Amino acid sequence: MADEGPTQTLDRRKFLTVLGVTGGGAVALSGCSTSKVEKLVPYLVQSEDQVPGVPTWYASTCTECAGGCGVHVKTREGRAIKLEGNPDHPVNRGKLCSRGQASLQGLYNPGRIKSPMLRSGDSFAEISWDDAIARLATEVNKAAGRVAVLSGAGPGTFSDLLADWTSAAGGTMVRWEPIGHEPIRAASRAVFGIDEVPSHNFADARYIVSFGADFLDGWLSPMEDQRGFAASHGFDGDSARFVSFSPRRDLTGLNADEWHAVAPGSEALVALAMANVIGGAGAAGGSLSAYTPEAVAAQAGIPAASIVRVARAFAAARPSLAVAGGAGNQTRGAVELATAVHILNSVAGNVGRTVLFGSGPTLGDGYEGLARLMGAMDANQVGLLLVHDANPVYALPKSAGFAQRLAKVPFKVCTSLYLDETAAACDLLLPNHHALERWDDARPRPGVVGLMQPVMEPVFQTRHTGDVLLQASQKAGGALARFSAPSYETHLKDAWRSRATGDFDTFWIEALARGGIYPDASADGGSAAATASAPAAGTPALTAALPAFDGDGEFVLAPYPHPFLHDGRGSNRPWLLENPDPVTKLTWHSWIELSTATAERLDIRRGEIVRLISPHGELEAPAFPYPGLHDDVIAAPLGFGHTQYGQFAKDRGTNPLDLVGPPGNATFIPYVSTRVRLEKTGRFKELATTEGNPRQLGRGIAEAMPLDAARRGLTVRQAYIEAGHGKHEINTELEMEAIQGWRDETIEARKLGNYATEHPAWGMAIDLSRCTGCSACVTACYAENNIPTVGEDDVIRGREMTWIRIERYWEDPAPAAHGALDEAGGEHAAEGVTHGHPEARFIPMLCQHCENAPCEPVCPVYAAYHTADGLNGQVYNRCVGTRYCSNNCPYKVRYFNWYKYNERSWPEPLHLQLNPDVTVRGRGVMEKCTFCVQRIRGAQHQARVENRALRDGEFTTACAQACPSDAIVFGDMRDPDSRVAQIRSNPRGYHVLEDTNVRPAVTYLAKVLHPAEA
Amino acid sequence: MTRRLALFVGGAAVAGIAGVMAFGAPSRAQQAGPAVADSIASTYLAASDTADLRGPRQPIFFRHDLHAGQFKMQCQYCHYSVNVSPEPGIPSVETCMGCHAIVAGSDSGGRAEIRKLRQAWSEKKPIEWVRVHFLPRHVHFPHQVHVGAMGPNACATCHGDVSRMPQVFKVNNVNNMGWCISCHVERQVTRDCTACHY
Amino acid sequence: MTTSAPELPDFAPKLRLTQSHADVTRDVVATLQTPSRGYYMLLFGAVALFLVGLLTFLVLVKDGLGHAGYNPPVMWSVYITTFVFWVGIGHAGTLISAILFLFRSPWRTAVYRATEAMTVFAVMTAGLFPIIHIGRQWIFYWLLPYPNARYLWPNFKSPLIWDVFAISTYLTVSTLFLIFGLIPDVAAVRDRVKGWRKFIYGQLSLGWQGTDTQWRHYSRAYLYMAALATPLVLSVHSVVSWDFASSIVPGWHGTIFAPYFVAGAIYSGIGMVLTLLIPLRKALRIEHMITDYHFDNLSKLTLLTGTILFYAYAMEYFVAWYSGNTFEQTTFFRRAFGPMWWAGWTMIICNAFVSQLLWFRKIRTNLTSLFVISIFINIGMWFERYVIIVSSLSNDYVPWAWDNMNPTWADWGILAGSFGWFGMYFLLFARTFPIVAIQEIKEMIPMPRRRAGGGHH
Amino acid sequence: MRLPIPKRKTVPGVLASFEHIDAATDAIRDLRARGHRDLTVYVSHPNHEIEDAMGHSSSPVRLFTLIGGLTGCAAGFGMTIWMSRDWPVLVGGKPIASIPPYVVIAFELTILIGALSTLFAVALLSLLKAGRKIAYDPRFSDDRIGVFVAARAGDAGALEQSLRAAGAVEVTRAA
Repeated sequence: MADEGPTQTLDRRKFLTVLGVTGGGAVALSGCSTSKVEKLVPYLVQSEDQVPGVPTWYASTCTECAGGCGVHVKTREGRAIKLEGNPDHPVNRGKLCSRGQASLQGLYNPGRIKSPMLRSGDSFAEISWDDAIARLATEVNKAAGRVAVLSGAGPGTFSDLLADWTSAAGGTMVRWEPIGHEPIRAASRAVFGIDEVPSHNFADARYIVSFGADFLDGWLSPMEDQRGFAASHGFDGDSARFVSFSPRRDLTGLNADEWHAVAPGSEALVALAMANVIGGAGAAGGSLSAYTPEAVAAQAGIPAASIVRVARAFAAARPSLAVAGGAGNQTRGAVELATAVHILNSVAGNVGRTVLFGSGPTLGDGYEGLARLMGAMDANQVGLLLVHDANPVYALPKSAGFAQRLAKVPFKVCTSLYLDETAAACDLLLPNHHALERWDDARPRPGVVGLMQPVMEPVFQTRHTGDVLLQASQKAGGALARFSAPSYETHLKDAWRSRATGDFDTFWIEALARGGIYPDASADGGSAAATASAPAAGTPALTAALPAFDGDGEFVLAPYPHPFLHDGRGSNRPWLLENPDPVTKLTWHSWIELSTATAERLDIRRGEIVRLISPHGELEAPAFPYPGLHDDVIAAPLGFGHTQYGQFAKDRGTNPLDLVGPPGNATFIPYVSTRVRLEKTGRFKELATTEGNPRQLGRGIAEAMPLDAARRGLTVRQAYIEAGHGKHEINTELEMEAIQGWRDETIEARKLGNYATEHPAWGMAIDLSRCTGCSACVTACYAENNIPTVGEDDVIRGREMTWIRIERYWEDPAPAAHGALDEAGGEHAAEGVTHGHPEARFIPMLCQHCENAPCEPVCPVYAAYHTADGLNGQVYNRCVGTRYCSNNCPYKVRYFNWYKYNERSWPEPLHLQLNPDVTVRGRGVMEKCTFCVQRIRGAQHQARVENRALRDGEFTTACAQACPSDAIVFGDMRDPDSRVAQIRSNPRGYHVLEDTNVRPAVTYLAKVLHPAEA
Repeated sequence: MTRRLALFVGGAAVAGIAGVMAFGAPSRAQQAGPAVADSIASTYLAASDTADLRGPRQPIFFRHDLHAGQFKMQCQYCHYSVNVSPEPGIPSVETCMGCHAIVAGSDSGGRAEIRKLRQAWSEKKPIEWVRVHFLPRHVHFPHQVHVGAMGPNACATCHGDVSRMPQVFKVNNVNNMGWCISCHVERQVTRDCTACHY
Repeated sequence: MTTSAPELPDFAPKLRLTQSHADVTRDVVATLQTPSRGYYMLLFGAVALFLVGLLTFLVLVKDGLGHAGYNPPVMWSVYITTFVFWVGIGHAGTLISAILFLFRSPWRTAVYRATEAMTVFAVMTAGLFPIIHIGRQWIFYWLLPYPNARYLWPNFKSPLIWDVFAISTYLTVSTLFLIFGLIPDVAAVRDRVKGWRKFIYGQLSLGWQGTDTQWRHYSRAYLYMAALATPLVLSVHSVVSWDFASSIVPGWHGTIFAPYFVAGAIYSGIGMVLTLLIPLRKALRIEHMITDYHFDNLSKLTLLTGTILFYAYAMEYFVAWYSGNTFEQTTFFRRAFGPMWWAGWTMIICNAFVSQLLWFRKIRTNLTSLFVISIFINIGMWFERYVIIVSSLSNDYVPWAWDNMNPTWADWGILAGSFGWFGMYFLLFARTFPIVAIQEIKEMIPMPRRRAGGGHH
Repeated sequence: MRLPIPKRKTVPGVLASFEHIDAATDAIRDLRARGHRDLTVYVSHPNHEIEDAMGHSSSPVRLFTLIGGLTGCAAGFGMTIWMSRDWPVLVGGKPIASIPPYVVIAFELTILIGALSTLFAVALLSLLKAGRKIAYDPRFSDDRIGVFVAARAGDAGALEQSLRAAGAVEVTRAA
């Protein structure tokens, strides 16, 4: 599985034809239907790096968000079949989030534009690339200097080329990212005089306070931040404390040790109050005096004592880290909030230690630029608009009126891969290559340049926009004639020559092999480049007050970016739609959240369809009463309600942006700026949720123990007993002895055939103190194991096929979790660590590969059985589908093919993503987690060919590979030196449902509850 | 009097015996047939004759009996990935052209076939061979491991003596699980289901 | 020479054994005459229902089981429910024909043929369900231990394989038992009819003539068959109960299951017997052969088994509480007060409580009330299985996986089809073969004698 | 399918039919006392008095039942244990060949083969007399009792006389 540097050129690869031997794989699991004639299609030219049956890995860069993670693309027979993180890359260290992995479904998306198209009336007509480019050239000339370009923010060689090209064409270019964090940059300007979004070092922070920064839902640099957070907050002898102040408790909030539901918009005040408490160490100290905890507490609606307590602890812990500003609470006061937090950080002396300037992402021109462009469009100053890598028609609030202005532009060109809302409104569609099909690079941050290369033949008749521009330039002539590079590839190489040290070709090959150039990832948890300076804070004018909201509705509407769909760009990928939202566990459709108290008050039940009305529009969606929400707030996810964007996204749910007021003259989009009224419709919708009963009922499934107990190395059971809760017990000592005796006997009676000899014993360990519930493992499993997406209707009937699922339980804060009383008179003993709100426990649940698996003996045909190396094998082609195994599985981790999912889940060309090493299960058979047996066998075969023993960590399961928090470890339990064997001996280790004596191969390490400091 | 009764009994008896026999003698998977049926002494064969030969007719009448038999070429020369990959690998047209850019064939029949090959090369069209041996999709057969474990004449074990086949045909019922199992039992190697099924 | 009236046994008046042998033959053979329009309408209805089931099945085979209301974790529902229901129905027949034969209970003779037929057809129906409910119906035969090229054998540790053996054995034995008992009667019919029917019955009678030799072996063999069928009938539903009891699902994992299920089976079986016989005796005009006395006895059996069920229900709840096992407790609490409370209470009321009405003689002997009760029993026993299966599965160990299911058209379609399939066979049988055992009734009616008295008993 | 049934020749003799059970039994006893061994009695239902009169020993069927049952039991255990060891597959951490669950299979086969061999026995034993064609009357399956005595033409007359005297309501001669 080593990473091979690609050595052949694109024209070599042009001759590659997919080899029929293992091609597709999307064939129903049909007993022995091998009678049909099959063709063997060999390569015409054998390329060195394509061996049939053996994966080839290419290094590339993820373009799904601004993070710029390095990825390794696994290809088989010339098809990309999986994306994994690049272990050497400093940003993500070999990890990859759900969105990054799902870019594969962007590549093979049925909704892609298959060839250039020209508007004819209300529809589009396919045209040839030559005509398309000729047309572009003439239109550019016609527009004569009134050309405008709206492009995504991602900086890189292409972006530069585009900028050049635009200015040469005498036009203006705007780089815009829908969720662009402009407020933070504004604040940086105000406080430090630096126009930059800082990067954050969560790993070193000992105390983290978030004011609505959704850094675990994909904020600035998702993988980096999550990895850092896991490093500091996960228990490893000690763990950092994490407090969250925000109206809504998003996935980040659910991972907080303490959450305060502050009034929307009052976060800035709380931050300033904290700074005030810490004391005017910072230059801004003087102007803080207005913000006393008491005064702020009243406005924010939280106890003053809590502010004081948190502030003191925040100051005491060095370094600490305060973060603010996610789209989910981006009010009109967002800049003030970011400013306040900058001040708080500088007051606590975190700038330069955990808040790092000089290494943050650069995020384009922000909404300001877009607003300017819109003004120009309005004033008919734009003759030709080229939209690249942006979908403003969908991503902006309707009230911003982009669509109307777009209509005023005489000729509109779009290079989108998919027929999205913006593309649908354009005249000429020049579909770009997908990132995995094209040459490109990206500069997510100073010091890191990611390189992209075509890992396979383009799926459709698309063309690299770079090539399109160059060719159009030649046709257009004039000022554009100077763009004379024969192809974008050469242009890119030329652009890189400056970076080359020594011989360019070797440098280039190496860069391709590494997927770019970047500082080597250091071993420690530290993230960003250490070159960060510690600028002194200036004295900004502090005018923080509760921001204004349009409308007179009862509730403040808080649209927030969906962890997977983000601003809606993920909505055309079945993986992301079916993978439940980590917080609500809802799939496939939109919803609105209101606090449980509000729901009770208005007698609104789960799934009841309600109507939200704002001055700017109205929408209907099913209600989801959610305990983690401020009573005055209604939250709704972005990403749904597409009117275009392919079969999966189109007409799915509603878009809260329809209700949001226009940004006006704001320099950013104040998503949380509108009040809404709520009306009941009396109609209901069955929610497509994967949640059964969210309470553990004291069954000890997702266990936890207080920090001090963990520090003293207590086991879960001991911690319980200490806290005065005898753990519920079924087996007495005597019974345990009897069971042991019985076990010894049976083990002897098993030694027959394969079972007589020594084998590895595969096992897994999952650290719940690191798991944030981000669900990247789930997507990885879907990708690795050809798991079908069953769709909304079947999810409603609980038929989702998630081999690994993240269970999210609500726990009332256990007394054991309370810390000692603090000086404020036991104020927080009453409020509990989670401020009286239920504590969330995430636990990944997958097949436990029990030694005494109850599912095995009940199978009449041995389809479920135990392998000699400790796996709980499931033989699809032997399974007759009695489903008894599932009934008898205490963990309920077996999944049944109710329909011919194998025929309907991968509409062309999505089936090209299938992993040829894994059988695609047909209708009527049971399936489940196999511990990625195909990887185990693959590694064993490789070892045999090389005539050596397997090495620990030589391979791992897809979930463990992907986990950004590094919470999952897989390996041979029988090898005492293996990582998994060591982790399993951790005192926090326990087995779910241990009392059933099924002896699982999966060990969980109990979550660690960080008590409120005294 | 009770003739019908007798018939009834007879029926029952026969059925019973049949049943007993069924249990007594489990039918094992059929063993490998004669390795080669029609091997031909003369190298003189025209494409027109292929219809009479065993095995499916191929787009190009490629003579394993000449290449592997007479010229003693190693299987791995064409099936290049057989000892590194689960897939044996089908030679790219480039590989064929490696020789046939020069070698034009000794007899008219051969020349005709080689002309087809060269045409395919110039048209940049891969050749669509008709598949002879294949397993169901839910079976994974790692060639590299078997070749490694079974030594020089590993190939012949399943594919028969290809070097004497003018046109390749299926000698053994390799897509029958019994074929695999009987061999694994003989050699006392694993019979674990997930060795092949996953 | 003088002919004295034959001396009647003491239970004769209850059984109204007043006819002569000739009368018996005549009356029974009379039931085989051309049937009425009502019969044909019933038959048509049954066939129609069967076709509904067949159609549903074909859809399931085409698209997959998804059409049924399965909702994980509820992986078994209506089909297995109906399977157990029909197996249970079967038991009354064998009980009456075999066990009561060993007990020499006189009232069995008139009813046992009908009940035994019911048994065979019920088990035939049940036998379809293991095939219907599996995911890949076309390879159901993989459950049988037959020599194959894969060298594979089934897993005899699996309760489902026990089922395969138990059900097929039960079907074979009870079918042979029925046929065996029929032989002399078929011979009797053969000697009463003409033409092609004579030929058919002739073949079926296997050359029976009632010679002393034949009777000598016959009656012995019949005794042993009964002796074998008795443990069999008790075992079959025990094995079926172990499908559940040998799992670890809370609510299934109970040692009480075997006796509990057997009692329930007999209870439901007799319920079905009542449902069938009450109209049948009228339709076939054999009221003088199947009398109040029979129904009284059947009701007493019902009362007994119903009471055993009552005890079993109570005991389940007691054990759940007493065990202190939180999983069991949750399951049984939700069984009564969870989302499926209505089903739970249907089962308890229909089985435990309704059966208690039979303490009253008036109700026992009033056929209308008896018929109504029998309907309640059928419904109650179907729901018992539904509750045990669905409610237990819907909430077991991991709360996150809990979910409930609602049956769909596909479930109801198959259920209806099973009734059609059963009714079809039963109706055809009732018109083709003596539904009352001629020879055994005759056995109880002494033959005329020349000398008065001198009976041998 | 040809079964080893000998060519069936009609047996000469006298067929008497009775209405009264006691008459029939008396006649049978009388005939046996006078040395007639080859009697065939027809009756429509199992009748103890006739059995007593004929003085049959109890049927050997039970032997078949016993042997069948034991065979079944052995077959059950044999099959299950052999099959699970033929391809050892480990399930649920239980022994490869685990007796308790196999008891069920053994039991079922005991019953099955036991029952089959019982019926087989009946058929087989009845076959022993299948070789001869003996006169019959349909009324025997209704309410008459038939007694057939094999006899050479010479003795037939005397027999008819005695049977009538014994109370036969009808006597015919079969040749």
